[in-house]
Amino acid sequence: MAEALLLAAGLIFLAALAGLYRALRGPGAADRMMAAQLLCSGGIAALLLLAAATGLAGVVDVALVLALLGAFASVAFVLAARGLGQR
Amino acid sequence: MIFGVTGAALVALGLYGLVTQPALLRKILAFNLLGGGVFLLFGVVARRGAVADPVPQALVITGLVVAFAATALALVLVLRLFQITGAATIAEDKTPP
Amino acid sequence: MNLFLTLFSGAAITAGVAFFIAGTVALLRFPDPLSRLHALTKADSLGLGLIVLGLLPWAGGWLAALKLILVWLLVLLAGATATQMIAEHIRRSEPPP
Amino acid sequence: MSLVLDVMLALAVIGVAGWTLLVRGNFPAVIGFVAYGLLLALVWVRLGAVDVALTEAALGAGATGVLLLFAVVRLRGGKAEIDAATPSPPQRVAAAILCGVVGLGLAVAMLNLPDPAPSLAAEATRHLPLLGVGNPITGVLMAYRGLDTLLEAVVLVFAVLAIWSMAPDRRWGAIPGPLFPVQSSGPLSLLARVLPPIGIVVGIHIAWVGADAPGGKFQGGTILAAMGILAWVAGLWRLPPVASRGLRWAVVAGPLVFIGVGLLGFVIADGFLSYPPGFAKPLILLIEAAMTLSVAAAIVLMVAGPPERPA
Repeated sequence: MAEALLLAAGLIFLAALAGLYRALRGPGAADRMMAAQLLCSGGIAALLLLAAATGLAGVVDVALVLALLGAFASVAFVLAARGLGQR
Repeated sequence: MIFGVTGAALVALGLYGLVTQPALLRKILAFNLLGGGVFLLFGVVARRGAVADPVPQALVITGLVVAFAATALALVLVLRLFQITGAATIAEDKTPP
Repeated sequence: MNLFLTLFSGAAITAGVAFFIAGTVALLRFPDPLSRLHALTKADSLGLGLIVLGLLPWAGGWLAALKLILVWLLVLLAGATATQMIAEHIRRSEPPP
Repeated sequence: MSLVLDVMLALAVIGVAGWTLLVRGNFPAVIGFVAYGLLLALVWVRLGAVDVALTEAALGAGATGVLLLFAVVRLRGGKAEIDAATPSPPQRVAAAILCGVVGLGLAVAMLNLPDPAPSLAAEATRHLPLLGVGNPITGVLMAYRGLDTLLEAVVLVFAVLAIWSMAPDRRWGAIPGPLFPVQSSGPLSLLARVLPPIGIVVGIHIAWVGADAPGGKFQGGTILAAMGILAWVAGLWRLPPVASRGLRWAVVAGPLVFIGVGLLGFVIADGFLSYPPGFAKPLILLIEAAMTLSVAAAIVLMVAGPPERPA
């Protein structure tokens, strides 16, 4: 059971890495933002699977924090690309 | 033990970036990479006993927060330098002030 | 009952993983940023949803299951917002094809 | 299978770190650095240190990303001087060799550490029931090494003061950070209206649960700070001027309560920062609550930067 979950976590992580590799090389800033977002949601999925596989306390909280702040990082990227606020 | 070697590699990468990167912002980024590597070494050492040793982990948590404070201060100093001299790097000062 | 649950969650997680991989393939193959963005967000939100669905029976208690669903809903909210903002950014920075 | 996962994770962390160093342009480098923080949080979960993973995730995604992005936006330009200061290839090769040797030495040291791993885990967990705290890391942070945590709380206050001291004299007491236009509609204003309430509940939950499970004041404070920054960036919350009493009290509340309870130790227990046997947990929770507030305020002020705009 745990092995299967770890396998699933590994596959998702591999998918997120492949996306990360391609998108980080991508020319536009938008590609890189997508990479960060994909890595964030892939990381959350892998964490949830790890939580179920290892039963460590608090791992779901880490996923919760990532879910909460992942959006925040992407928003910050877009704002930065647009030039933040006026002086 | 993989993460022990990872920590060492991160320290090497961070040090390289710190030494060769001309732009100050990139130096600060490299310094944080270095910090991450050192904390990773703490984590690996903490993990070696039968049960995880809480003392190094507590030190790493404190370290992470202080590293953030140091990064914030360093960035403000770089911004001030940029506002005054218009340069985001510490080149040898060829022109007298 | 237990066998059915195992089969159910196995199928759900496998489907979830498949969607993640589909999302990544979309990111690699699609020509223009907007279509990539569209496919990417759809795939990983749905992928995560299926994985959460698959993990619900093993979450241990109703509260833990609710927390998993909360994580998924947050990712949906976050994904939607970030995607729209990135799309805005793409629209503004590049002329429409 | 877990070995394969660890190797992939390790290679990913080193790859992203290398990419962050070598990529042209500050903006992609910062995105790479945030990805690096995310991967480190995963590594910490694999190492079983969930408290540290929480801190890394909260700080990396929440506060450090925004801080660096502010700097990147304001540091545009200055290209000419950077090229002049770029070291020549032979220097770079020499630096690479030096760093390689340092890394190798560390790796060798890590591979043959002393065999009976010296560990304080036993002592730490033995005294936990006396404190009424379940999480050994909170026990270490608040009781065994309470002085460290107190000094660190003071360091945060000093960092905020140092950042404020960078302001020009005529701007002293003004409002820190740039002005963000109010986002009347659109995705950002939706997020800034929906996320903070959830974030505040999650932040307080994580600060509260820290007594018995992974969590604590630093992680909770960082999440609250991130929500504050989100509301500020979306123009929904105006930062108070630096001179405002409330703001200053919020920043120093944590250390003051910590010192107060420490001094109380002389009276009701046997020394500075020691807790009376039966009464430790309420005191610890009191300190944690005040510290969560101060950490959140300090992080928001550090991200906002020195005072810039007149009140």
